[in-house]
This record gives sequence, C-alpha cells and structure tokens, in this order.
Amino acid sequence: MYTAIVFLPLVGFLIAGIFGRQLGPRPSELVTTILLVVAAILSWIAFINVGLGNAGSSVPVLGNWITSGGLKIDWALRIDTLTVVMLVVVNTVSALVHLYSMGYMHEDPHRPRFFAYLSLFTFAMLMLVTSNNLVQMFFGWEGVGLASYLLIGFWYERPSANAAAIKAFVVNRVGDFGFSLGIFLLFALTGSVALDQVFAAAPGLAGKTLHIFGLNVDPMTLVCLLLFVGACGKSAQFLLHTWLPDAMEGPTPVSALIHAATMVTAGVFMIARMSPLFEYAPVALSVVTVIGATTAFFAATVGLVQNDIKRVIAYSTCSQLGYMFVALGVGAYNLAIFHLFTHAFFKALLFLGAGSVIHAMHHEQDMRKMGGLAKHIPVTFWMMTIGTFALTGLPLTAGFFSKDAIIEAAFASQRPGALYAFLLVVIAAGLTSFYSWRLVFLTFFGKERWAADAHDDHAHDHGHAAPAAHGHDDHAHDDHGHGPLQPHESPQIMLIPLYVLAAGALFAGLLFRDAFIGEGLEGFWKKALFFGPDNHILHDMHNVPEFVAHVATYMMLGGFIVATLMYVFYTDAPRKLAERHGMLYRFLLNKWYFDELYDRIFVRPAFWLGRLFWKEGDGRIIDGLGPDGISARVIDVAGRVVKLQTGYVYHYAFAMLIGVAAFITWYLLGGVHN
Amino acid sequence: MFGFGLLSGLIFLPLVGAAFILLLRGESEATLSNVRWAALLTTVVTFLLSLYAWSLFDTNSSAFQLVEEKSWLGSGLIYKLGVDGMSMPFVLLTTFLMPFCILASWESITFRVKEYMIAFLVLETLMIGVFCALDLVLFYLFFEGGLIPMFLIIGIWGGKRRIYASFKFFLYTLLGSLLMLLAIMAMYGVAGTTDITVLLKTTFPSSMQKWLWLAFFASFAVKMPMWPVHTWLPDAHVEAPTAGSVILAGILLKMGGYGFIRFSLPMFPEASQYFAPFVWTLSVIAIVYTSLVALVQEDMKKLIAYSSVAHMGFVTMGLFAMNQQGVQGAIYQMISHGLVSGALFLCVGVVYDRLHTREIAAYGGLVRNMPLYAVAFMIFTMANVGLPGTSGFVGEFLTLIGTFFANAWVGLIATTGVILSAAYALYLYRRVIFGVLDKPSLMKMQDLNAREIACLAPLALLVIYYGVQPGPILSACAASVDLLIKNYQTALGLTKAATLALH
Amino acid sequence: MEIGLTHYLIVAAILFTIGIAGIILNRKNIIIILMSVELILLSVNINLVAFSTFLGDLTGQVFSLFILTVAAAEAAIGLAILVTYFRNRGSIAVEDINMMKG
Amino acid sequence: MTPLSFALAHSLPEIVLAIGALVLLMMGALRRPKGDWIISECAIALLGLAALSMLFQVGPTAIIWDGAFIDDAFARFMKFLALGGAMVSLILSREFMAREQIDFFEFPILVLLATLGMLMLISAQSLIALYLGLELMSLALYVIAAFHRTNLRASEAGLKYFVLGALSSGMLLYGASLLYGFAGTVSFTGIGEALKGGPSIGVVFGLVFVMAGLAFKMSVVPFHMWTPDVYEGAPTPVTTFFASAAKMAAVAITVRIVMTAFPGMKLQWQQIVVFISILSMAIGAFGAIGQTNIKRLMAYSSIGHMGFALVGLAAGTEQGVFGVLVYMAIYLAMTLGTFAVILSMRVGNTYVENIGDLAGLSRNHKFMAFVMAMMMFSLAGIPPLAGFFAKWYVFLAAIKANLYWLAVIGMLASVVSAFYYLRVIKIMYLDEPARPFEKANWEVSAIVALGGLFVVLFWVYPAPLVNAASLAAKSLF
Amino acid sequence: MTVAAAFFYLFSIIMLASAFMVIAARNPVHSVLFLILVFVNAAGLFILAGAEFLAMILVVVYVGAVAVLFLFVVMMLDVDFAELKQGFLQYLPLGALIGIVVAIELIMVLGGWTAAPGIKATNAPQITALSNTEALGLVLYTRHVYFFQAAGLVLLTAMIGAIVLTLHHKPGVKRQDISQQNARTREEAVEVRKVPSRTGV
Repeated sequence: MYTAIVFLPLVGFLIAGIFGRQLGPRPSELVTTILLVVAAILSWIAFINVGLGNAGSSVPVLGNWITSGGLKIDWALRIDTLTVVMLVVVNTVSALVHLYSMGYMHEDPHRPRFFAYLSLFTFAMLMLVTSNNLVQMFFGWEGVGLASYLLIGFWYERPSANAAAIKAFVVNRVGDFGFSLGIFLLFALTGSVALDQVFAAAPGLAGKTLHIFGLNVDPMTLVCLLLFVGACGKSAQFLLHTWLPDAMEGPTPVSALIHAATMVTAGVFMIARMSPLFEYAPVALSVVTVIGATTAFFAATVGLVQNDIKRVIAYSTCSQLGYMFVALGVGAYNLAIFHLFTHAFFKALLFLGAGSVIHAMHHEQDMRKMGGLAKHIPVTFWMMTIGTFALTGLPLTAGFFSKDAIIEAAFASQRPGALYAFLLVVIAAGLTSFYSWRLVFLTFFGKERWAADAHDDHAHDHGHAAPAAHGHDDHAHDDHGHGPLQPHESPQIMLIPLYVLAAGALFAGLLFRDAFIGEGLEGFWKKALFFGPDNHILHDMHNVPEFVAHVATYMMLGGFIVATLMYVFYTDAPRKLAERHGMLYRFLLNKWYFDELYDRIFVRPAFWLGRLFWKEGDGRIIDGLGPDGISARVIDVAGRVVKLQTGYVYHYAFAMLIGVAAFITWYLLGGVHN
Repeated sequence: MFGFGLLSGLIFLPLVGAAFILLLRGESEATLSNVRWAALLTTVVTFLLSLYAWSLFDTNSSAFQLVEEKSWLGSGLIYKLGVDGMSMPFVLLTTFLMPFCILASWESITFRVKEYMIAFLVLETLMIGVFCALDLVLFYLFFEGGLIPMFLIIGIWGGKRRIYASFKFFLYTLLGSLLMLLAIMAMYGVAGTTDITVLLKTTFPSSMQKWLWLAFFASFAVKMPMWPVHTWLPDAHVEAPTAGSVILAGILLKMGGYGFIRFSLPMFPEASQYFAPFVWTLSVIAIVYTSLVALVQEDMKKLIAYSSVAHMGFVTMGLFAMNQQGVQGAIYQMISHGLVSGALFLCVGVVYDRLHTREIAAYGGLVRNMPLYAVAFMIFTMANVGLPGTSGFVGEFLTLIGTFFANAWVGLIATTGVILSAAYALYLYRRVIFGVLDKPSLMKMQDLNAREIACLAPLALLVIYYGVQPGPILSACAASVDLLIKNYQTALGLTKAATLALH
Repeated sequence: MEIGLTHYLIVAAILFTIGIAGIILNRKNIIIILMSVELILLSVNINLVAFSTFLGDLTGQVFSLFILTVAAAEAAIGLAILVTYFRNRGSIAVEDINMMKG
Repeated sequence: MTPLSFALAHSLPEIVLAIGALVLLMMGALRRPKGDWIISECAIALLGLAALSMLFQVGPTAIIWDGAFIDDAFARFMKFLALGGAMVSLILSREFMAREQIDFFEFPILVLLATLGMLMLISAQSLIALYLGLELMSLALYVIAAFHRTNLRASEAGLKYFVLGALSSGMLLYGASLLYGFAGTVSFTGIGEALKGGPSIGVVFGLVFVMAGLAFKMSVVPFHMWTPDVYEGAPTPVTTFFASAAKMAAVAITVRIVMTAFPGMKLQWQQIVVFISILSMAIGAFGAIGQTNIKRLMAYSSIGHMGFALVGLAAGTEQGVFGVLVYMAIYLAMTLGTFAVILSMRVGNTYVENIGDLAGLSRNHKFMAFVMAMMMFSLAGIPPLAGFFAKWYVFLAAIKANLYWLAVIGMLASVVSAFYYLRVIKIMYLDEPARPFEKANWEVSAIVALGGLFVVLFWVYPAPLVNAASLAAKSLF
Repeated sequence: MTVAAAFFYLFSIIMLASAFMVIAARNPVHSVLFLILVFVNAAGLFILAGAEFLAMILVVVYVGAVAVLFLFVVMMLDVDFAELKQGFLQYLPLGALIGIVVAIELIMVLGGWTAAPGIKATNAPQITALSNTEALGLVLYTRHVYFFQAAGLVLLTAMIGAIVLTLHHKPGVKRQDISQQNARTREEAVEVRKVPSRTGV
C-alpha cells in the first residue's frame, strides 16, 4: 500500500509526461488526478492505521541504491506517524490541487505537461517524507526543487517566471549546500546516513568536541546547524526566503501545492524527522528558534504592504513557516507538525481562493485593481474568509489551536532566544491578522476598481517597485480578448477543492488537536518524534499564564480592527501613512531590500568574477602567460634564431669559431676534471 | 585467433572497420552511405563485443582479467592487455559512446566523410587501448596516439578557429605527456620493466616518487583538464565537430582520471599523499573558478566545456581523498560525466546542425517547437547539475562525501560547486529553451528526428537508470578500488579510522 | 736556446689562428678564404711534423703527406666551385654570397 | 699482418663501390650521351650489391689494413643505413635530374664515391682513415651540392658548404694533430689506451677540435649554420642524400671515436655532447618555425633530430649507443619518406619547394598527404609512429644515465618542434587546395609507400631493427 | 742560439708575417704570392724538423701546383679588385678578440705540451735509421696502402668534380672525336655520285 501511495503519482507523471501529447490534455488530467485521488485515499487509510490505529512503524526496503565501502544507501519507505501525517497532507492537497487545476488551467495548451509536473512533484515529495535515510531524503528534496523549478517556470515565455524559477532552484541549492554538508558530516561522524544508525549514534556524539574547519566545535551542533541551513532554504526562512515570493510567478495551483502546503514545509518536516539529533544540539535549537521568529516577524511586516494578492499570501506562508520553526526550536516538534498540518489546509485554501479570484479577474493579481468582488464571486469570497479566519487564528478554527499553542510554547520555553521568539511571534500574529484582512478588504470590498481601469497601464502609483509582481497575463488567451472585464465565479471543479479545504481549515484543528499535541500524543506519535530527557516543553506550555494563552487572540482582533479601519472606513489612510513614513514603507515594500542586497553581494559579484576569471584569468593570465604567451615568445625566439642565420659565410664560420672558443675556454677555466 | 585474446579483438576491430572503409572507392552518395553504415556497424559490433567481454568479467575479483601477453619490443617491454574493475567501465563507456558519435555525424559531416569515419575508428582503437593496456609503454602509445586523429578531427572538421584550437589542444597535451614519458623511462630504469602489474608491486624511493608523480601529474592534469591547465579544453570543444566534442568530453578527459587511478595513486602512494593537498587546492579552485566562468559564457559549447572542467575537479578531488567513496565516486563521476556531457554536446549539435551557430543569444524559446528536444536537454542539464536520480548525483555525492571525510575544508568549498552548477546550467537552459520564440531563424526549426532520438534517448535512459541504480558500475569497481586503497594504506602505514576523530 | 716541440706548436697555433681569422675577417674575396684554409692545413702539417719528429714516429709524417694530397684536391674542388659560382653570379665577393638565409 | 684475402673480404662493400665507381666512370666517359640512365641504374645496383655483400660479413669484429679499418656489427649496421640512404637518394634523383637537365653520368658516380667515403668513415679506426674517408665523402658532396652548375642557388650552396667544410676539416685536423701528439698514435684504440692515465688539457683541446669537425658533418649547433642554406640550395635529391646517408656516416664516426678513443674522457666529451645536443634541439625547434621552404624546414628539422640523437650519445652507455642507432635508422626512414614526398611536389614541369604549395594536398593526393602527415607526426615523435620509438630509446638511455635535465629540455624542444610539423599537416589538411601536383612516378610513390609503411607499422614488428641495433651497439663495448 | 734556432726563428717569423699578409693584402695576387712565401718558409721549418720529403713535396705541390692554380684562378676571374677591398676592418675588433683568445689559449696549453706517459716506444721505423724519404717510401705502399688507395680516390673525386663543374660543352664548337673518326665507314664518309658529263655537280 505504501509503495502504491508513493509510486502512483510517479505512474501518473510518466503517463502524462511521456504520452501526454498523444493522449491529449483531458485524459492526461484525468489519469493523474485519479491516481492522486487514489493515493490520497490510501494515505488517509495509512494515517488511520498508523497514526490513529496501532499498525506500528515499518520500513519496507525497495532496493539498494548506492553502496560504496561503508556507505550503504537503500531505497526504502519509512512509515511512521510523522510520515503518514505528511502523506496525508501531501496527497490530499495534491489531489485537490490536481482537481482544481483541471478548472484553473483549462485554457492552457500545455496541460499534460502541467499535470505531469504536479505528479512528479508529488512523487518527489512523497519520497522525501518516506525516506529512511538522509540521501533519499535529499533525493526527494531535490526532486521537489526540480518540480518547483519546472512549475514556477511553467509559463516559459515570461522572463520573470524564468528568473523566478532559477532563483528558486539556486536559492534552494544554497540550502542544499548546508544539507549536503550536514549529511557528509554525519557520515563522517557515524559512518552511516541511515536514520536509525544516525539516531542511535547521536547520544554518543553529544558533548564531544570535533576539530574541524580549524575550530573545535560540538559535533551535534554543527550537524544540526548544517541541516538547518537546508531546512531554511527549502522552507524559505530568513535570509534564504527571497525565492518564495518570486515563486508566485508559477500558476496559482502550484503556489498552493508547493509554496504553501507541502514543499516549503519540507524543512519543518526534516527537522522534526531529525529531532533525535536536534535534541542533542541545544545551541542549534536556539538558532532555529531565533531564525524562525525573525522570519515570522519579517515576512509579516513585508506582507503588510504588498499589493499582489499572491505575494501577500506568500509572505504569510513565509511567516507561518517561521512559527513552525519557532515550535521546532523550542522542542515542540509535534506542535510544529500540527501547525504544518493545519496550515496546509488553510493556506492551500487561501491560495486556491486567490487563484479563484485571479481566475475571475482574468489573471489580474494586483489587489489595487480589484475590490468589491464579494458580490461577484461570493463562494470564493466566503472560502477566502474562512481561510483568513483560520490563518489569523479565530478561535476554534484550525489555526487557532496550532498557532496559539506555538505562542504558548515560545513563552514557556527556557531556551535562549525563546523570549525573543515569543515577542516577535506575538507581534507577527497581529500583523498577520492585519494583512490578511487587508487582503480580504481590498479584494472583496470597496469600490470596483477593476471596472475603471482594467487592463490599463498599471504602473501608476507608489512606484510599484516589485519588478516581477504584475500579474498581467503575458501568455495568450485567445478566448478572452480585451473586452470589458466581467468577474465570474469559478467552475465547480475549482470550487470543490475549496470546500474540502475549507472544511479542513475549520475543523482540522479541532479534530486532531488531541492527537497531535494533546493527551493522545504519546499514542499518536509513537516515537516518531524524539523528545530528549530534558525536554519538558509540552508539559510547560500548559502552565503558561492566562494572558499568554489569549494574547494571540487579542493580537488578531487588533489586527482585524486596524485593517477594518484603514481599508473599509478610512481608505485614504494607507496612502497617507505610506507617504508619511515613506522610508519605512519603501523598506517594507522592497522586502527589506533583500533582493537588492543579494544582487549586490552575490549575483553581480558572481557574474563579475566569472567575467574576470574568464577574460583576465583564463584569457590574460593563464592563456597569456601559458600557451598563447609561450607561443608568442617561441615565435619571437624563432625570429631571432632565424636572424642569426644571416647567409654570410663569415658569420657561419664565426659561429663555429665561437663554439670552439667557448669549449676550450670552458675547459681551460674550469680545468679538466676527471 | 592467432593467439590474441578478446581485448585485442576489441582494440583492433575498429581498425578492421577503418580498413574496410579505406577500401571503399568513390565519392558517390551511395559510397558515402556505405561508409557511414560501415562505421556504425563497426562501432556497434565493437560495443556488442565489449558487452561480451563484460559478461566474462568477474566483478568480485580485483585482479586483472582477460589478460593477454606477447613479447614486443624486447627488454621488458611487452604487449600486455587486461582489464580490472577500474578500467572495464571505461572500456564500456568508450564502445558505448562511439555509435552515437557516428550517428551524430551522420548528416552534419558532409565532406571527407571517409577520412572522418576512419579517424573516429582509429581513435576508438586507441581509446580502448588506453584502458586495456597493461604495459606502460603500450599505454603511452595509445594515450598519446589519440592526439593524431583528434587533431585531425578538430582541425579538418572543426569550426572557425579550428586551427588555433587544434594546435593548442595538440601542443598542450603533448607537453604534458612528454613529461610523463620521461617518468615512464625513469620507472623503467628502476623496475627494469614496464609491465604495469609488476610496477604496481614495485616500491619507488620516496624522493623519486615525487618527481615521478609530478611528471605523471603534468600529463594527466592537462588531459583532465585541471585548473590552471584547462584552457585548451574550451577552445577544443568549441571548435570540434559535435562528435569530436562528445569523444573529447566523454572519453579523452577520462584518460587523465584513469591515469591517476591506474598509476599515480597506486604506484606513488607517498607522493600522492604528499601532493594531495595540492591536488585538492587545484580541484576546488577548478570547481569554483570554472563554474563562475561558465556562468558568463556566451557560447553553448564553451559553457559545457567549462562545466566539464568543474566536474573533473570533483573527480580529482575524490581520487585524492583516497577512500572508497572518493575513488568510487570519482570513477562514477567520470562515467556519468562521459554520458552526460557527451549527451549535452549532442544536444548542442542538434541545434547547431539546424542553425549553425552556438551563440546562446541566437536561441530562445526552443521549447515551443522542439518540445522533445527541450525534455532531453532538461534531463541532461539536470544530470549535469547533479540532481539526485540522475547519474550525475551519485558521482558528485560520493566524491564529496569521500572528500569531506578526508578534508572538511575541501569538501566545504567544493560543495559550493553544486550551487554554481545549478546557476550556470539553468541559466543556459533558460536562455536557450525558454523565453519567447521571437527569432525568425528559429521559427522553422524542427524537433528531433528519428536519428537524433536514437542518439539521445538511450543516453537519457541510461543517465536516469544509473542515477537510480548505480550498482552495476559501483560494484564493478568496488573490489579493485578496495584493493587500491588497501595497498595505499599499507604503503603509507596508515590505518584510517572509520569515522572522524572526536575528543 | 734549443728549439723544442713547443716552439713548433706555438708557431702552428699562430698560423692556425691567422688562417681562421682570414676566414672570418675577410669580407670581399673568397679566394682569400681558400688560401686561409690552406694556411690552416699548413699549421696542422707543422704540428704533425713536429710531433712526428719529437715522438720519433713516422705516422705523423704519413698523415701529413695525405693531408697535403687531400688539400691539393680540396683546393681544386674549391676553385672549381668558385668558378661555377662566379659564372652564375659574376662576383666572388663574400658579401654577395647570401642569397639564401634565414 | 692479416692475410690480404681476409682484409679484402672484410672491406667487400668498399671494394665493390670503388671498383664499381671506376668501371662506371669508364662507361660514362666512353658512352657520352646525356640522359642515359644506365649509369644511374648501375650505381643503384652497385649500392645494393654493396649492401648485399655485407650480408656475407657475419664474422666477429675484424680490424684490418694495419689497424686503420674496422669491420664490426656497428659498422655494418651504419653502412647498411648509409647505403640505403644513398640508394634511395639515387632512385629519387633520376626523374629530378632529368627534368632539371643535369642528369650527367658523373652524378651517380660522385654519389658512389661519396658513399664509399661514408663507408670508409664508418669503418675508420684511425685518425688518418677518418680524415681520408671524411674528405672523400666531403669532396664528392661539395661537388654534388653545386651540381646544378647553372643554378646560382646550387653554386652558392656548394660554395658555402665547401668553405665551411674546409674550415671544419681544418679544425678536425688540428684536433687530430693534437691527439696524435699526445698519444703518439693515430689509432683510436691506441689513443684510448694512452688516455687511460687521465686527460690533459691539450688532449681536451684536441677533443674539442675533433668534435667540432665532426659536429659540422652532423650539422649540430653551433656548427650547423651551413645546413639550411645548403639544403635549400642543393638539388633536392642531393639534399636527400645529405640528410640521409651523410648523417649516418657522421653520426657513426662520432659515436665510434667517442666510444673507442675517448672512453677515459667521458666526463669531457659528455659535456660537449650535452651542450651541442641541447643547442641543436633548441635551434632545430625554433629555427624551423616560420620557414616557408620545405627543404629549409627539413634542414632545421634535421638539426633538431641530430640533437635528439646526441641525447643518446650523451648517455655514453651501450644503451645510449643503441638508442642512437635506432634513432638514426628511424630518422633515415622518415627523412627519405619525407623527401620522397617533397620530390613529388611538381607543378607542371617545375619542382616547387614552398610549404604553401602543399596546401590541400589531402584532397588531390590523399595517399601522399597521408604519408606526409604520418612522417610529420613521426618526426614530432607522436606514438605509435616510429619516431616515437626513436625518441624513446635515446631518452631512456639519457634518463638511465641521470641526464634528467637534458631529457626535460629535449622534451620541451620536441613540443616546440611539433608546432612546425603540425603546421605542415595543417597546410596539407586544413588549408584550401592550391595547384595540384603532377602524379609522381612509380619509384617515388614506392619510396613514399615504403616509408609510410615503415613509420606507421614499425610498432607492430620492431624486432628486426631493434635486435640488429642492439647487436651493433654491443660490438662497440 | 744555435744556427737551427736562428733559422727556426727566421722561417717562423717570415712565415707568420707572410701568412698575415695573405689575409691582409689588398690585392689577391699579392695574397697568392705571400702564400707562396708561407709555403716556402714552412718547407724550411719542415727541413729543420727533419722531414725533408715533406718539405720537398710542399714546395713542389703547393708552390708549384696549388699556388699557381690559385694565381691562375685569380687572374682568370676578371674581378675588380679595387672595389673588393672595402670593409675589411668592419668586424675586426670582435673577430680579432676571439681569434686572439683562441690563439692565447692554444699557446698557453701547447706551450706546456706533454705527451701521454710512456708512448715514446714507436711502432714505426726510426727516422734516424733511414733517410726520411726512404722511410716514408717503405711504409706508404705497404702498411698504409689503404690510405694510399683512399687518397687516390680522393684525387679522382676531385678530378671528376672539377671537370663536371667547370667543363662546358658549348654547342656549336666542333671537337675532334677520334673514335667517331675511326668509326666512320666508307658509306657515310663518301658519297659516290654519278655525275653526268658536262652538267657539273
């Protein structure tokens, strides 16, 4: 069954990928979608068996992959509660996104390719979550990266999409750099990359000193930090987050699947999976906490001012991932996974909802050109609102349970950095609420700004700095033309996934809270996560003061109120505020200038260095001193040698005399040695 | 037959084909067609024969197999052939790639077809010979002899600056090899024989080892090519005809790596140990430096050529890590790179045949009317990047893990290569395949034809197959590598710990 | 002061040097060069004769005899070539003999 | 005194040539008519006969003619080469001489006499024999260099060759006189005996002068400067003869005198040999770059190759001598093959000599171009062609004698020289075709084919040459 | 100073001075004449050294033949000698320097000449036992017959060479060909015609 879960998407990919053009779009869609739905159903069964039931964990080995000396890597499926949770998340969201895409993408001529990519992604993601060793995880890790690359760049004719795709892949590679090093170091330390062996070795390594890179470091800390770099890349954490907003260049279902629900949570999953290591690396955990909190705050601030509907949600995702990392950092792995689980539902809901809006607006993504859509697309509006509720943590919705728990955990934790994390996540909660509602208000309420200047020149206000942000549809849609815009509700096939996800967003928290973080957690997780002997966070978080338990709710309300004031009643206020604090506004609008910064310190120097090495290094120095220089010198010398050959007999004779004279002088002066 | 063995047959079969082609007279289209088919047939038969040799090969043994020996030049110089786990894969790679080269040249070579095919067949003989030779002089003979056909291939059928490129290629490699020749002579002086099996058991005085090592290094480093003696490669690649590039990248570069494994490491262990940091330094410089250079290239072939240099950096680095993972990874990386870069050059050849330019800027949006091509190119690009699931990953991963073990700093810097390789490879892909198809010259470009599919599909399948199942190659060389490392450690009196030392 | 071997040798050495100098310094006339060659050969002969006498060994003189013979032949050939050259070039100036160089 | 018959038997090839030359001279003088090829054919046959006659000389080393003449395996080996070179040069000369209208009957006779001189030189065992052999060879060579007597270049070549040759024999003689004065004998072995006590500075001077004279004949730096001019100016078949047979004799006598007369002065002559070897390799490599005349290029090439051959001599060991012998044999084949191609460079009725005229040869004369390319690669020392083995053996000896720097410099020089060999190939294969050449006659084609075959397939069955050379080298020690 | 020494110095000095004049003289004819002087004085030195035969040969062959040959060629080649004389000293300094160095070195070394130890024992007839000419005659055709033959070949070569290079068969010049004359038959030499009377030929 597990094999089926993992490989059904692959089958779908192969069918759609290889025969897609022969089959035509519709059969390709159907095949992949059906296979995914089957896989999703199987995942739920697995979830019930393993998580809720007593099936226990198992590791079916599929075959050998790499064997080299002491290094032995198998293809295997590690099935435990953590895995099945991820299976459920991945397959469910994926199946829904497949379904949704059938509607969303119906105009696109390249649908077989799109669905093939989606299935490929799903397969890679499943390989990632089921891996029993770090290398297979890396396989999945890179596989999702590839799929993400392909999907972001799906509309290949858009330069911005291509750029975003490459950016996503390369930034992810930066994370992989750390991940790889982590794997190498682990192998060097333990002689294995299989999870069980590594975990078994971990306690023995704790507290030792390793001399590496000229430093004496704690091996577990170093390993965990390196792995965390990988997690940062994939999960778009602070400093490696820049690719995620740009990734919104991909079709919206992709954003929902990859850049909200599944792939970006791979980092969270990985750290949870590696909890037996992280538990022995308190310093690393602190770092995780601090980075997570920073991300949560940072992304939220940027989210405040974005105008692209998808970007707002993207920053929101980024921010929520920060929450998860905070949870991981304080040692509440189950909490992180729980938030991952709930977040998958509501964030996918939001994205798909946004997709529905965009679809309705004929691929317009700028919120400033929306407004008043609530009455045109009511279903979508309500779905979005539910998503927003869940995201902001309206009590009893999914987000409420998971997010509040994280805030509590952050407060309860005694680790260095926890207080910082607590403060930031609390503020972020307020900001989250603000920008979420801002999105809703801008999109669904107020004037119908699209009616006036639809498809008009859009670069008119605020300088609109984000270069790739406009959702102007570059690719051809013959059936739309340029007639007056009339928003229309999405077809049922797109709405059904919304319903399902909305249900999840509303009830997932309530339903599974107990299992994930409540009383039933022992029976649910069954050692899939590891809590060190000193880790009392789950206990401590129940003992937090009252105000902490409610602070998130207050923040949410605060955010909601401010947003209502600014975007419903005093609609001039945002502009004024932006003008008054121009610098701050621009700072936020430009995402803290990270892109510019990276461009300055990485991208441009890389090209500059490349050019330098090429023209100067290879061209002038190596070739200039090497082959070309030498050949030029050789030709010079040759010219001189030839000049010696004057053609005059006396010169020739003179040369002979000089030869003889030189020899006899040599022997005369040097004497005759014997 | 005549007392010669299978390997001799393998070596000389292409020559028979060449002789046959030589006998074909005339310049008519029918003759040319015959020439092409004869060449293809020869290479295919050679490949099948090598498969047969492979079936006779016992992967569990670390000894030389299929050995044959004849007297030759007298005074210790013998005609001796044999393969072990470290050379067999290369033999197969050679015979495997050759039919594709012939296929790739099917239509693009329009003049002097006969000479072209003969040059390739002779080259094949020499390449197989390199990997089979068990006598140092014989090895050198094949090693260096390859220069002649390659020089002609680049020089006659190459691009605009073919003369510069072919001269550079020839003289550069010649210089390196001649120093090696001196070392060979010196070794002969000490051991009184050039039988590799005997030399492997000979211990050279340590002061001499260093010089010998350096001399061998001069040759192999140029051949690999390692930074900073790599500059001939981009030129040679750019100017060579497609099949020439394939052979150059696919096999000729591997001779350097093979030389390291076969000679430098086992015969001069002390010197290898002594110079390992030096090699590592050059390797990581190569990885970072050439990756950056690749990033700014404007010529497709040049870009791939620079990426080859970077990938060969992984190979040298892994080799001198001197552990199972490093060395096996290096071998694997070479095989994989042979397939991948060969395939990439074939890909470039496909569009070059249509548009006759390799300028990246001349392309864009090819995916629109060449979807199959885009897929193939994507697979090989990803393999080049070292995406897990492709053969590129296994080699890169193993070399890195092995190197990290041997020296963490080297591993660290080399790992940045994975970032850079992604950058330049995808950047290339984007500029060629993606984007808007707005150049009129590109509009009428056709997707892959059957011949091109026949070229690329097997390679693509193999790249993926070896990415998922590297077992066949790894197990083939495992025993030999194991022996190599054991001998190496015995020679140095080392007992390497299984894991990093902790305090 | 008895005349010894060294006296002859020194005289021969000086003659040899003059001969060589004649070849190198002469710029205008090839015939002078041919004569210089004769001087060189003569110096050799003086050497040989002197050695022969002082060693009491006749071989030196035999050698010298053959050198004389060959030198005559050489002079003949030299002059023949010179004449041929003169017929072609119309000059025997040494500085004119540089049609081929480089 | 050895019996006359014994002496005659051991100098059979020389006698064959001497008598043959006289007979042919009579024939020529009596028959008169120009353009008669009989003399030439007879001369070729005589050379062959001389070579054949050596097959009957299988006995051990014999010193005859009162210690002036030695017949040993070394001499036989080198004589074989010299005779071969002479024979091929004569074969190649026939069409050329006829077309240039200088096919006088004296030419083959002079070649015969020169060859006779070479044989005497190779077998010389005393200073007088050396001198007479050398002069016999040289005088004939001076004449045939200027043989095209209405051609200014040829006479200039002859004149230059003569003037410098006379100077060089003067130097050689001066050195010989010093040696005689020191050792009291002119016999090589006698000198070797006398020098056992250790060299004095006077003897070293003698050595220097003798080496200078021999170096001139071998055309090594700094006694090489005549070579390019003479090679260019002389009629091509004569150049062929210079580059092939004459070199064999010069090298042979150098090796012999150094090995038999100066074994006690190894340190001294080794320095000289190393020095001139390095210079020759360098000048040979550099000088040829930029040449446009193929004969001139071959002249520089031959200077370089003599440098390489001397690397083996510098080792001063049996192995080194063996290397030199193999080198000379292979060099002979390469040179003859190359000159055969050069002699087929004929446009209409005129022979051309510019490298540029070879352009596109690969299209018009595929086979010719192929052989020429192989010759060039072989001259550059690329395996598996014969030239590689030549280098292999000499450098092997040098390395064994610990002459590492010499070997390294040699290798560098051969890279530089590869450059201009490649240029020739480039012109033939890579450049656009120029005017096509006339079809060569069958003799030239046959020589080309044989040369090509030897060069390309040497590695398949090297045993005969290697064994013979090894025997020959042994006989010197 | 003995008489022999005095003559030695006389001959030497005249010889060297003439030798210098050979290369320094402006007129080649003078050079040749000085060359003759050199040879004559060298012959004197030979006599002093006891090599009478060689001295005679030198005078006969060189003065009588070679030098005359030179003179003949100098006269034959109608060269403008005045024009030939410039630039003699152009390269003098360097050439002279090297020449002097070589000379000094030779003198230094040869001044202290010693033969190899113990080679006084000769393997040739003692000069004192026979006259010089007789002694040479004894060995020249016996022990050194090989050299003798070789020298003969050298002279033959020179002869052929000189002829082939310089002998021109100018077309249009009638030469006597004895064999042809002898080979003439009656038929080709004589034509018998019937001449009818009173008509003339």
